[in-house]
This record gives sequence, C-alpha cells and structure tokens, in this order.
Amino acid sequence: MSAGASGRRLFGLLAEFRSPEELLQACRQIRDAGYRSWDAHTPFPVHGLEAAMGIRHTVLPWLVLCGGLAGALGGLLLQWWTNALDYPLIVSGKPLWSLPANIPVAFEMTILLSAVTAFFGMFALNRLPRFSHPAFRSARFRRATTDGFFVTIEADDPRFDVEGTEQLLRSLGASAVEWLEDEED
Amino acid sequence: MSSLSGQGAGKAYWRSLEDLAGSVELRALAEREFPEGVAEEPATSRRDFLKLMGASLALAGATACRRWPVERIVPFAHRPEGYVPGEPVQFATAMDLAGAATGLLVTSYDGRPIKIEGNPLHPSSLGGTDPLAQAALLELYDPDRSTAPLRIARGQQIASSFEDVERFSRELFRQLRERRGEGLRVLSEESSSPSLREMRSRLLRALPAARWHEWEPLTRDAAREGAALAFGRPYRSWLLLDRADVIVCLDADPLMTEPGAVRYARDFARARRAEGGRMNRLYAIEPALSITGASADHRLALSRAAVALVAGRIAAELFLRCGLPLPGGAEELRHALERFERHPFRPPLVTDIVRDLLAARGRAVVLAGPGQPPAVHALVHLLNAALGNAGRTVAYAPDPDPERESHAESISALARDAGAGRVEALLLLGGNPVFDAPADVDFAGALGRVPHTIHLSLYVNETSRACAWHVPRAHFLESWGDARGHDGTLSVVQPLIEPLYDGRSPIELLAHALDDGVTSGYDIVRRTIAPALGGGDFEKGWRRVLHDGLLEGSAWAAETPSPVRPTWAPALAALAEADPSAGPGRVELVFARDLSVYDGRFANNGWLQELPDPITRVTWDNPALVSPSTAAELGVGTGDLVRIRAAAREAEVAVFVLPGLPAGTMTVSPGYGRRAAGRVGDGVGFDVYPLRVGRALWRAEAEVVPTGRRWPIASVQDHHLIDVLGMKERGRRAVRLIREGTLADFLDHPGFAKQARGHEGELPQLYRPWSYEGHKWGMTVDLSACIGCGSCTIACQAENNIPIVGKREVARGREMHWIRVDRYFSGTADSPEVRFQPMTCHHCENAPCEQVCPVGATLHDHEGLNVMVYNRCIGTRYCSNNCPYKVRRFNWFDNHRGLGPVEKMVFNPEVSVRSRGVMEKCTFCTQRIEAARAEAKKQGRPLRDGDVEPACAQACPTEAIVFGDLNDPGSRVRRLQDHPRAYGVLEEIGTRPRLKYLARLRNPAGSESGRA
Amino acid sequence: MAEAVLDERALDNTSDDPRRRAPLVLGANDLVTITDKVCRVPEAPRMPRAWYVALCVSAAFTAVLAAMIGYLVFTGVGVWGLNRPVGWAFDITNFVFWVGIGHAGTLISAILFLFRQSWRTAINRSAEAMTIFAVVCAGLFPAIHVGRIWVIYWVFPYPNQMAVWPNFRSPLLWDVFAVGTYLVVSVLFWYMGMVPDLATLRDRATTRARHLVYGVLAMGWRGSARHWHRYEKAYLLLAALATPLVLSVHSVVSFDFAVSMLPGWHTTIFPPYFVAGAIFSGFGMVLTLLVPARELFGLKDVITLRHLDNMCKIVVATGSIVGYAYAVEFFVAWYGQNEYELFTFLNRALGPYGWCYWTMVSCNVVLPQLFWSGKLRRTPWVVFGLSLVVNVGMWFERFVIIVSSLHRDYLPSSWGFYKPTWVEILTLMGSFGLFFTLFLLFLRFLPMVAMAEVKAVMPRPAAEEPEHEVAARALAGRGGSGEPT
Amino acid sequence: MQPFAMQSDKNSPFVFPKWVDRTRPALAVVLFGVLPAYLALLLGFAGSPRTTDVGYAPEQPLPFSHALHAGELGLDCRYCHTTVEQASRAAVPPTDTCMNCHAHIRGQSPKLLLVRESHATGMPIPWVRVHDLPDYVYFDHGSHVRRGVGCVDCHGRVDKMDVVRQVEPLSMAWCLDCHRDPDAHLRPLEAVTRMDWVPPQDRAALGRRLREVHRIAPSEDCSTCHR
Repeated sequence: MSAGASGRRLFGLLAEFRSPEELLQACRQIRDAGYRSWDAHTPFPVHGLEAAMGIRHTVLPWLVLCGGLAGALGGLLLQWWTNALDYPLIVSGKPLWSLPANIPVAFEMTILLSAVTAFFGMFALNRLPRFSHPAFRSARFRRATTDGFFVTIEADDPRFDVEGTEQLLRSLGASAVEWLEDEED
Repeated sequence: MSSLSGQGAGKAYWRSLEDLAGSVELRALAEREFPEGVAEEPATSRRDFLKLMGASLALAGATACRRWPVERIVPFAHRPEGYVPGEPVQFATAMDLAGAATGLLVTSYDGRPIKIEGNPLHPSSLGGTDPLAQAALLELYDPDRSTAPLRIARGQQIASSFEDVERFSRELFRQLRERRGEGLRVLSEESSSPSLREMRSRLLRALPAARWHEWEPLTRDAAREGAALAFGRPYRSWLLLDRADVIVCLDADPLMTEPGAVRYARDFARARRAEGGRMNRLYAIEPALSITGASADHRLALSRAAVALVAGRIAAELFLRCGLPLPGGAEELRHALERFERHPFRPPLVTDIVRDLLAARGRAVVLAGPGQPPAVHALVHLLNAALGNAGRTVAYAPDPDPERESHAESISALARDAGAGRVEALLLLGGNPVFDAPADVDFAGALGRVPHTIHLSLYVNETSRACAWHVPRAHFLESWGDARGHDGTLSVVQPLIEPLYDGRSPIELLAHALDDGVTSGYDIVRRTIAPALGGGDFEKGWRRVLHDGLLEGSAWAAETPSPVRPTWAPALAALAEADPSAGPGRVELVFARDLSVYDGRFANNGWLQELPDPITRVTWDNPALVSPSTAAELGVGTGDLVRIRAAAREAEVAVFVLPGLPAGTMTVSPGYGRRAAGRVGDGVGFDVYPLRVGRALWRAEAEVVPTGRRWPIASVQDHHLIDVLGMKERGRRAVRLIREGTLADFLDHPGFAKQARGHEGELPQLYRPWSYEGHKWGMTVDLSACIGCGSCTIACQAENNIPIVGKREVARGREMHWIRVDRYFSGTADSPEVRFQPMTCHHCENAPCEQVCPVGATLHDHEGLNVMVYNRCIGTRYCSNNCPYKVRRFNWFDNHRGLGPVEKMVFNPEVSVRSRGVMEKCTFCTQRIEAARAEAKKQGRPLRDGDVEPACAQACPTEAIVFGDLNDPGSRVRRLQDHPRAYGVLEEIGTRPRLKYLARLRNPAGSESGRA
Repeated sequence: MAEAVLDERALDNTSDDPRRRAPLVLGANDLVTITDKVCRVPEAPRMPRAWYVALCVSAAFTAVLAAMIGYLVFTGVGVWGLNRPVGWAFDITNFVFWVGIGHAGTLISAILFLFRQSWRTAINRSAEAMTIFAVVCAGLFPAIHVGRIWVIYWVFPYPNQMAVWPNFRSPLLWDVFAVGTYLVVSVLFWYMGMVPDLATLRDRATTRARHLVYGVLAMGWRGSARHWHRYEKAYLLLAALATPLVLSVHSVVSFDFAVSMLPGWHTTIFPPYFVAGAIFSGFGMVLTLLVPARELFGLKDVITLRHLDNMCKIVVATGSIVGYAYAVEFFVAWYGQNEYELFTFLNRALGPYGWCYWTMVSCNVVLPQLFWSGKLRRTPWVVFGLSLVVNVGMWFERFVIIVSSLHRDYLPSSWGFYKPTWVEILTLMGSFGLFFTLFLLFLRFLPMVAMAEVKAVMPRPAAEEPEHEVAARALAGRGGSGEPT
Repeated sequence: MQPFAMQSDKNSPFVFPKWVDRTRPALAVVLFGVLPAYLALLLGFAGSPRTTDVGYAPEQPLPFSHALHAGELGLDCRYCHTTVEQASRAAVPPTDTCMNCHAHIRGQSPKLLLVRESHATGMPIPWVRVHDLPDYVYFDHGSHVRRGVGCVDCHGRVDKMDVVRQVEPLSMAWCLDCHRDPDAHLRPLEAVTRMDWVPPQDRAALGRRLREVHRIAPSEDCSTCHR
C-alpha cells in the first residue's frame, strides 16, 4: 500500500499480536523506544498494560470527588433555602432547619452528582464518542473487540518513520503490520 | 393548577349562581329583612331564575383558552337598600315537627339559606339543635321534591297547575258548602300552628258537617290519655330537668325523642358536670337502648311489657310501704299495686329508685315514654303529684286541643267511613298514611272509595300516588307559618327563600279552598298573631317577633292539676299480668323511633340516611335489633334476614345484634323501606309498618323465622365481623380512651383521669415546642355532657360542604364525616355501659400528618391550626395513614359529580368544595374564625371569647364541645383544659393535641357523697 | 489420567476443592467461542419459539396494565379497595416489592465486584438489566397511587408561580430522590458496562443498520488501553458509589414506614431488615430469570451450576437474616411492652391477616432452608421453583407489613378491613407483564453476558500458565491498583 | 464529505464519515445547554399566569368604558363599587347606579339599550368576570382597601382602559410578594382609589410608617387565603 492516494494520508501503523503476553512485551519495548502518541487495543482490559505503556493515573477520581461535594452541598442548600428560608412553614412542630431530616436527600444528591461526573467524565477524558477513527478502516482491527491484540503508532509521533517503526513492530513479533490511512480534512 | 377544572367546576359554577340567586331571590328576601316594606310576593318567577341559571351554566361550560370556565357577574338591577352582596345574614324561624317547634336561626348567603342553627332565645333550643333540624336544609334543596300539582288517574300522573287545582277545589267546595260540608274530611298531621287551628275552625264554621282527622304515626297519645285519666282532662306536660336531681325514665327518652329534647338534654347535661359536687342521677328502665339509656347511671333492660312491672313496683313501695298518701277513694288502686307486689318478678334497682325519689321529693321526676300504656302514664302522673314534683320538675298545661280523639281512632274512623262510602272529598294536609297508617287500617283501599282526594305534600309519595290530586307543599323555609315550642312558646315561621318549586303551605291551601279574602300565608299568620301581640304598635311587635324568632312570654301558663279518683286502676292491674320473659321462638316486637328518618318523612335526606345511628353506628338501614342471647336463641347473627310475623302480617328484616337489649325482645324502627320517597330513600331498609296495628302501636307479639339469606349492613364502626382477639383489645382500649369515674372518685381525687394515663405530666420534647403568640385555638369535649346524639356530625356536614357517599361506600369505610361520635361498650353484654366520644381532628401541635406530606399540603398556621390545603394536596393518603386518630377523610371519587343547580345551592360559599383525590378534615371551622376576625376588625376590637364557635360546638345540645383561644386566660376552653378532669387521648405518643376531653362522670347509687 | 481430570473439571465446577480454583467458564471455550455464544442471541434472525410465546403473554399483560391505569386516572383511586384506615395496600406493596427486586442487580454488579467475586461477570449484565426494569415498575406505583396524578410533579423542587416548595421532611420525598438517583445510576452503570460489548456487536455487524445502531451506541469504543484505564477507574468508582446507594435506597424506602407513628411501622430495625429482604427477593428474581434463560440460549457453560449454587447460598443467607428480623420484631414488641405494638404483632400473626403472615414466613424463612443442601442448590428446576416461592413470600412480606399494621391501629373505632378489587389485582399482574416484556426485549437486542468481563476471567488455553493465576491477576487488575509509573 | 457507502465486501467495513465527529461539540451544546434551558423556559413562562392570564380582556355585554367614567369623568371607584370597603367583594353596581346619571344623560343612546332594559325588566346585566381568582382562594377587598392597598396595585390603571384588562398575574407568588414586603405597596388611605397617585421619594419610609399606623402584619399562613 502507498501513501498519498487521493484524499488520503498516512495516519499510522497498526500491528497485531497473538496474545496479551506478546502485547505486553511489545508495549514495554515501544515505551522504552520513547514513542509518545501510540496506543494498544485489546478486547478486554489486560492487566499490567498501563504499566507496560507507561500510562499515568487519570484525574477522574478528583473530578468525581468535586462532583460529590457539589451534590452534598447543593442538596443541603436546596433544602435549607426552600424549607427554612424562602417559605418557612411550621411542620409537625419541628424546627425549620433540622439536619437529620435533610440527610437522605443530601446523600442521594451526593451519589447522583458523583455518578454522573464519573460517567460523563470518563467519556470526556477518553474523547469519546469518536465514530470515525482511522483504525476502523482496517478489517483486521475489527477483531480488537473480540480476540485481537493491537498496537497503533501514529505518524505524527516525532520518532515515527515508516520503515523504522514497521521494523520495530515486526521485530517485536507482530503477526501483521498494516498502514492506517486517514482522510484529509 | 389543572386541579381547578376539577375543583372549580362545582364551585366556580355556583359562585356565579349565587349572584344569580341573589339577583332574583333577594327582592323577596329584602322584604323579609325589612318587613315594614311591602308584603306582596315578588313578581319575578322561579322560571326566569332557572332560565338564567341555565344560561350561566352554559357559559360556564364554554371554557376558553383560560384555565377555568368563564364566570359571569350578575349584579342586581335594583339592589335592596343596605344589602351587601356576599355577606351572610341570619334570620329567625322555627321548625315544627309533629306538634312541637324548635326555634332556629338560618344563615342566608345571597338569598340562599346555607346553614341552620338553634335560636339561643328559644326555650326549646337555647341555641342547640337536633340532627333533624340541621338536615332540614338539605330537604329544602332536594331535587326530588314535587315541582308542580299533579292530576293522578289510574296511576297516571298528569302535570297540572295551581290554576286547575284552585278551579277544581273552588268548585268542589262550592258543592260541599251546599251540603254544609257533608262528606268532606280533612286529614292533617299533628301540628302546633295556631294559624292552622284558626283555619280549621274557619273551615268547620263554614262547613259544620265536615270532619277533621289527625294522624301521627309516632303518636304521643298514650301520654295524653294518661294525663286525661289522671286529671280528668288531657294535659300537656313538659319537664324542667334543670331542677331534677333524680330522673326515673320508664321507657322514656327525654334526651333525644321527646318534644323539647334539645332543651332537656341541655338542662340534663348542665347537672352532669359535678359543679359544686352536685350531680343528678338518671335511672333508665327500657326495652330499647336509647340515648337516655346510654347516659343513665343505672340502666335496666326490660321488655316493654315488663316496664309496667317496675312502675307498679315503685308505686307500690312508695304508696304501700313508705306511706306516700294515696288519693281519696283509691281502693282499686291499692289492690292493683298489691298485685304488682305479689308478682314473682323482682326487678332490681327499685329500692334505690324509691330511696332516691323519697330523698329528693320535689327535686325528682318520673317519666313514662310514648310506648307505655295510658295507665302507666297515669300512675306516673300520680307519683309526680304525690312526690310534690308536679309543678316543680314537671309542668302541666291544659291540652290546647282537648276534644280530639286519639290518632289511632281518628284514622281508623276515617278509613271506616271512607270504606263505607260516607266520604265525598278528602283533603290530606301532608302526611303519608298510605305508608304509615296502622296495618289493620286499609287506608289505601279506603282512599280508593273516595271520589275526590287532594294530597298536599313535599314529595309525590305513596299517598300522593293513591290520590286524585297532588299539590306540592312549600317547605317551611319557603313559606310563612307559625308554631309553638314544647312549652307553648309561639314562633313565626319565616321563609328564607322564594319557593324553589311552586308550593303551598297547608294554611294557604285551606285559605284558597275556602276562598276567604286572605290567602297569602304572610297575611294569615299576621292575622292569627295579631291578638297575641295585644295592643300597641302591631308592626313594631311583629318586627320584634320576626327578629327574636319568638313571642316573649307566650309559653303556656303552667298549672298543677290535682289527680281525680283513679278509675283507671283496673287497667293498671291488668298490666301486672305481664311476663317479662317471652316464650321460645316468639319475641316481643318493640317499635322505636328512628333517629334519622323520624316516621319516614326524612327518608330522602342523604345527610340523615348517612348519619350513623348513635348506638348501632349503622347507616342507610333500620335493622331489627336483638340481644346476643336472643340472637343465639333464634339462631341468627348480624346481617341475617329474618321473616317477622305479627298480627297476621309479615315483614322481612335484617338482624343486628346489639348488647344491652332485654332477652326475648326485638327492636324495630319504622320509616324505612319507602317505595316512593325519592332517589335517595327508595328501597333503603325495611318497611315494618305492616307489623303495627292501631290498638297496639308500640309493641307486638311476633314470631321470627330465619330466611337463610343475608343483607349487607353499612356500619361505620366494626366495618367487618370482628374476631375475638380484636374484641378483647377493643374492650381494653375503650376504658383508656374514654376515661370515666364516679362522682365519688372525682370528689376524692379530681385528677383521676390524668392518673389513668401511662405518663404523668408533659412528655419530654426532642425539639423546643413552637411558641404560639397571638391566638392559640383549642377545643374541649366534655364526655360527661355528650349524649352522642350526632347533631355535631350533621352541623359539620352542612357547614363544611361534606359530601354524601352512599351505603356502598360507607360499607367500604369511606364515609366523609369530619366529626364522628365513637361508641364503645364496656361491661357485660346484658347490661353494657355505653361510652360516646366525639372524635375530630385534634390539631396536634406535633401533628404526625404534617411531616409525612411530600408537598406540604398540611401544615400548622401561626395560631396552631392544623390546616389542610386542598388545592396543594396530591392525595398520597400518607397523612391519613399516619394519623393516630384516623380523622382524615379522602375523596376517593368526585363526590359532587352530577349535582344539579338546586342541589349545589346548599353549599357554603365560605368553604372550598373539595375535588376528587384530595384529603380533607376538620378545620376548626377556620372560615368562622376568619369571619369573626374580620367582624372584630370592622368594630375595631379584639376577638372575644365566644366570638368564634365552630358548627359542632354551636349545634351541640349539651354544650359538650367548647372552642376558644388557649392564650386567653379568661376563655372557657382555657379553664376547661386546666380542669382536673381534662386529658388528651393518645397523649402518650407525643402528639400534643389541642383537643382535650373531660373525663366522663357517672353518679351511680351508693356513691352517696354524690348528693350534697 | 490428565484427560480424566480435564473432563471432570469440564463437566463440573461446583466442587469446593481448595487446592485449585474452579474455572468460571466451562467447556472448550476461547475468546471467539465465548463471543459467538453471547452474540449469537442478538444476532440471530429468529428467537426460539418460547421467546415469542413469552413476549406475547407479557405484552398482553402490559396492555392490561395500561388499561387499568387509564381506568384509574379517569375514575379515581376509589376503584381500588382502599379505605380508611387502610390508605395503602397493593400500590405501595408493589412499589416496595419491585424496588426490592432491583437490589440484586446492583449488589451483583457493585458489591460483589468490590468483593472481587469474579463469578459475577457471567450474570451481572442481565442482573443489572433486571434492576433497571424492576425500578421502572417500582416507580410506576408511587406515581399512580396518588389521588391527583396530574399534579404529581409537585413533588419536585422547581420554582413555580405558587412560590411553594416540597416538604423535605417527608419520607416520600426522600423516596423521590432515592429511587430517582437509583434509576439514573443503575442506567449509567449498566450502559457503561455494555459499551465494549456493543463495540463487539458493532464490529460483528453484517448489515448497515446494525452497524449504525450499535456503532452509535458503542460511541466509537475501540478497546484502547488508555481508554480501558479510565474506564476501569470509572467502573470502580461507580461500583463504589452504587454500593452505599443500594443500601440507602431500601433504607429510605423503609423510612416510609419507620419514620411514621404506626405501631408495626415505627421501628428502627427496618433499614437493615428491608435491605436484607430486598437482596433476598432480588436474587430470587435473578434465579427466576436466569435458570430458564441459560437453558433457552445455551449458555450453560457461561452461567454455570456454580453460579446458581452461589446465588442459592446468598438466598439462604439473606432469607435467614429476614427470618431473624421477623423474630426480633416480636421480641421487641414483647420486650417494649407497648400495648399498641404488642397488639399489632399479635394481630399480625393471629388476626384476620394471619394467613398472609404465615405464607410469608413459610416462603421466606422455612422453604429457603432447603438450600442448605448442595444437591438442591445444583438442581436447576428446584432452584427455579424455590425462587418463585421467594418472590411470592417477599410480596406478602410487604403486604403484611403495610396492611396488617394499618387495618388496626390506635382507635378501635376506626379499625377496618381491606380487600383488593379486580383493578388492583390486574394492575399487579400488569406490572409483571411490563417487567418481563422489557427483559425479553433486552435479551433480544443486547448482549446478556458481559463478554469483555468474562474474557478477562476465563481460563485461557495458552499453555504456559495455569488459568487461575491469570484469573487472579486479571482480578487484581480489575481492582484498579495498577503499578505506579 | 464522503457518503455513507458500505461495500458488500466484508474486508473494508463501513466507517462513519469524519463530519460525524465534527458535530460532537454542537451535540454537546444542545444536550447540556440548549435542551435544559428550553425546558426551563417552558416551565417558567409557558405555564405561568403571567403568560396565560395577564392581558385577559373579554368583551363585555355592553361597551362600558372605565377610561371614560373613571378617567375622563373622574368618578371615584367607590361611586359604583360601593361595598369595596366593608365587604369581601367589591360588588359590581346594580343597574340603578347607572341610571342615576343615564336617566338624564344619553337617555336614548343605543349603547345603553341593555341598561335600560335591565332597569325596566329587573333582569341583571351579565358582565364577564375579568379578575377571577381560583375558587379555593378567599380574598377580602375590605381588609385590603381599608389598610391602604391601592386599587391600582392589583387592577392597574383602569382609568386608562376602555375594555378592562387583567394586568397582574394574580398568582400566589404575586400575592406573596406583597404579603412579604407590604411597604412597597401601601399608600395613605385617602389615596387608595387614586389611580394617578405618585408615591413620595422615599416610599419605603412611608410604607414603614403606614404599616405601623395600621398595624399591618400580613400572614403567609395557608389558612389566610385557603379554607
């Protein structure tokens, strides 16, 4: 296959490996070779891959914490403002503002906002949804969600050069290497 | 807000209606408000009125894009002087029931009477009312009332007109006059109206050969005859219970069913509060379980026949043993009394009664009820005379109508003559003899033999259908009239509204028939009362009578007749044969007055039909009551249909097992099983009139056979057959819920009621209780005073637009009454003790209902009312589940659907009409609080104690319910809540109720400290 | 020899031999066969006849439900048998029942996940689906039980022209928030777990339509390791959040009663008691659903006997907890010597509703004890039968708590009795119709087993390491504690 | 932009075109911005009485102009609405009131036909209610007017209306505004019916004074308006 076909440009290289173990090995090598913009694709989360690829911990937990705090605070404020401040009403001779009665709602709000943050936060950080990724153009890549273990190295990586990188991948035991092409914008 | 369409429809519509009503009705009203004005009836006819209403109805239907129907404002063309639209006004009038009137004040709102209350000035009321008076309002607006004269031939009803009626009657009477009235008969109900008596004498003067009959199914003739026997001529007697320390009721029910009962109840209750350590003592010996019996200190259940034994026994003890002087030449009487002494049956209580009677000479009273034979009444009169009670605790006045024959004789004579073809024309002024005449009088058949029959009646009832002419009768709230109270006090019956349907009052009908010049009721009444008003400015006196609702000092002059030689002794002696125990299979059938439908005339009144019987708590029915033992003997239980055979006639009735009835008796109340009562009353309950014969109207020997079939009975308590476990618990709780002690207990430890409670003093509070500055509304109910009559329930229903739900819904536990009177039994099944407890919203300061409402539809306001905001309610019913008193009511359906324009006129515009799906409950009549507040502001003064009186408290005959401001140290309610007898129901669960009860006191013989 | 061992292992994974970890997937399965087994169902052109029959029946009942609700809305709550004092009966019973059912799903997907119970992977997807559908059914009843359904939205705190707010002291309002949150979180959790499998379906798609639909649903998931990293973190967080949530939801539901004044309701034992009951009933329902499903769709070697066995153990455990709660209630009533409390419980067991009480006890406490026998635990039809019993018993539990407490409370004068009308009965049946309809549709169109998760724990034929280590490490990985870099 | 083409050949799969991804920001904005905002608006305005009720000006059975009578002729409100001070209702006047003047003025005007008829026959004139509170709301004109709440505060400049129009929402929130802060709405009693009354500079101070003078303590209790 050759680059520069009309409207197409090289996006990167796709390499397939036989097993998670081989993939792990390969990833360690690629990481040590100093590649930056590359990725591995597996049908299920393979343990140790983060380490092998050198992925840093995500900030998601912190976002969720903020979400939770916002929920708790919001829940309490809502109840205090509506029942004790905006329209204070005498209910069962209870004080206008008594914490015990307000715990459940505050708690549920905490959970709700944390959960929503976790969900949307995850997709946002993953830049998902992304419907047209060049990898999808590869028939082989469709096995990535079934039983295929892949590595993609993108062309815009400073260390990327077609021959060298392809060499490297093959040397790491890739059962197949193919070019990924992308539309020109 | 979308609820509006639902909630609005009812009220939105008739808010415009009320203006309409005003526009036309008020002209009439205004004249009555200022009677010196012209006296003619207003020109505008009802038809335009209805036309207009129709119009506005149509418009109301046409809803534009707005959220609720377009409303019309229909102002007066000519607004009466000083009349302010939308401001309620009160007028005095009176309601005559079977010859005794109760003075009333009727609240009118834009020309619509919307609430009936007792007239505080009237001696028969003193402000209180019985349920019947309260419910008369609904009768006024009953759409089933007849709307036009009818010509009836062979069952065909042909619409007619008053012109026809008058043409016919004028012609008829012309012919009659030629024959001096030969063949004319008039049958009227018992009435106290002087005008009617006046018209009667005019008729008899004009047509001397005519004859006047009188029939009252629940007649009190026995008492009248008894007096005649005792004193040689008939006397009316009435009680002065406030002066009686000892009351002995022989099958009598002075607190509920005697004329003047409302007044009696008040006098009685005043002496039940143990003020100054004094309390009266009530003995009741009775076959049925009456209201009086329920409040008695000692009650003895005996068959109606056996009551005479007790009477005789008491007399024997007093006259033969205790040396009470027998009237001269009473040897026969002595012999009669000796026979009572010899009778094997030894009734209990007699020694106590005798001792008390002797100790309280002149301060005691012995009473016999309408069900007792004349001889017993005579004996009772004799006793009262001998004990010096006559004139002190019981007053006598000559009967205003001395020469009339007894009702039973009268109607059978009429039937006889008619049957023999001696009657040409019969004019029936009200009544329903075809339904309620004695079974041995074939009245329907007799009617058939009379060529000309005219029936004046509110409804086209059984009798109307058997007559040739039916003439709609004007309701007493629609027509002029007059009446006398139980003590003879004269009142003018003043109309509150134009006749909704054309109608005539009896006096007007007679006037037209006789066509003497004066034909308007208004003039007739003025003519009758003129002499009574005496000299001076007639108009002034007349205005005063209208304003006060009575003529000052017009009561009968009481005298103390002296007994004549007791020729009736043999009759009495005959009673000594009675055998208190009936044979197997046979029972003594006891006829008792039904507290809802009276003799059947109120059968079409939904309020009364749904008002639970105080004792059985049964609605929409008149089951035959038997004691558990008798039920077992007959092999029947509650809800079983039995066939009763008496006097060769049969009736099928459902059985209801009730403790406290004498073995071998079965109590039935006539008036149900109507066939032509109206949509409400038809086919409700069982007709037992067929079991009643003229010579023995009140008791019969009957044979009872189970049919094996069942009948659903809708009782508001014990909705279902209750198991042993539940019954045990109910008994245990009753004594804690309704605390009770003897007078002696109270005098020894006044706080006995509080000590009965688990916790002593204030419960600890988790939160600092809310402090209520300003007003702090509260209520007390004195269980010592409450006799369980149920007036509060109906008064509340009328005041607060409470719907009627019908038998089926009641059976499902969905009745809507805001205030109910719980009834508990304690003690044994043979001689149970009955306890009543009016139960309504307690307005708890820590209201359990409030905190659970998700939308805050029920809350406290700053005066401590537990307010229910219907328009916010979404109907989760959580509040009701969480209410320990179960006083909240839920609108399971749209209970006002399908109400006609006239039916809707009964609504109180000051109270929202609740839509489907919302909770409702007692508001302490917050609308009355607001009204009083506005009035006080207008007068620039603070609210005073007594300014605010909820409907229940106002109607209560015994002043058991007291309402007021707990922050006002001088208020009655404050004093009562601090009273040693005060306690709160379920206080121990921390609700802090604003409604407190005063423990019930009883004064049984033996607690001698009771008599100071 | 070795052959024999392998066979025996292939046939049965229920032995508790401590020396080796029992495999969680049986038979000669690899990543592809597993994927095929699971995807076959949504990809199949037709479903087994049984499925169509089931769908027709449940759809019919759903229609009945709609009709009943319509009748209710147009006529009034009076069409139910409710009265005073019994203001709640079938309506709230069904609500609590369905909410309870939901709990098993969250428990399996969240709590078992935190406890590293990797066998959950075979069943969590369907259990979560069940949760969502159950909560949908549950939410229905509080909504329709009110008198004025058309203003039900007043329970939400939104600014309005009346300037009034809901009352946050009301347990019913807590319900609104608890159940609402529960539904949202369950849906998010369920969907997130499904994304990788949806991607699988997308990549196996043979028609444009399927590719489009699953493509959109899968959001372009491509199994990137960097994505997996955040994905697992999010999954862990959601699990950690769902766990207290699921406990709170039924506690809050129990507050509806515990916070009230009613003897028989007003008690502190309710939250734990209700939660245990909820899990109990939930597992009952999971079994009711999965025993037939695994037969129907040939998933016996994914949803193995061991799975059933484990679930039955949970059933017997929670069932016994519930039984203990019943006992404690009576003890407290006797020990507290509160006359009202005392009577309520006597009345519960011996009063008019006694038969309901004893049905409940035998279904929830007595019969589940059979599960002490491992043989019965591994006999699918027995398991199925008992799971039905549990469902019945738990419905009756709620009915007993609600009705027997309400019908005789403080004042004997207002004691009453409750009988359901045909409307209520049909509504209940209708809610089952709705539930099963939704579940059947789920089976038809979505992967009923979490493939990606199963793959992570399945024994791999790759010879070099024994499968249990892979499983163990995979689990460690799922725990999310990757080495620092 | 390449169309959704998908070859039957399994090896080159269908791929979403790039532009699909380019729509993502827009999607996000719609989902998290526009939609909620739209719903909020719907809730806030569409349902509010400000939208549904304000401006309601039904046609009346006869063309009575407040602008003419109250405006140009300067009749005091209470000349016709006599009961407004003592009663809960500001009663619509009886036909007689009209005839007081119109017996002499414009006696024959066809516009007044209905009035003359009504006067003759006694049949009321069916006016259409403009300011229509829900039936569960109990409002007392007297207690407001007597305490210095001006007609204009609720009914607007009636003296400028030929056809009477609802100018205030008359919603509960609107009532509460005043009950919570009466000062801004109080005026001297003599100015209550003055349509053109201009408050002094420091209205708040005046309000405060009046509130003390009339001992005005508006209640927010439900029972104040609902029964």
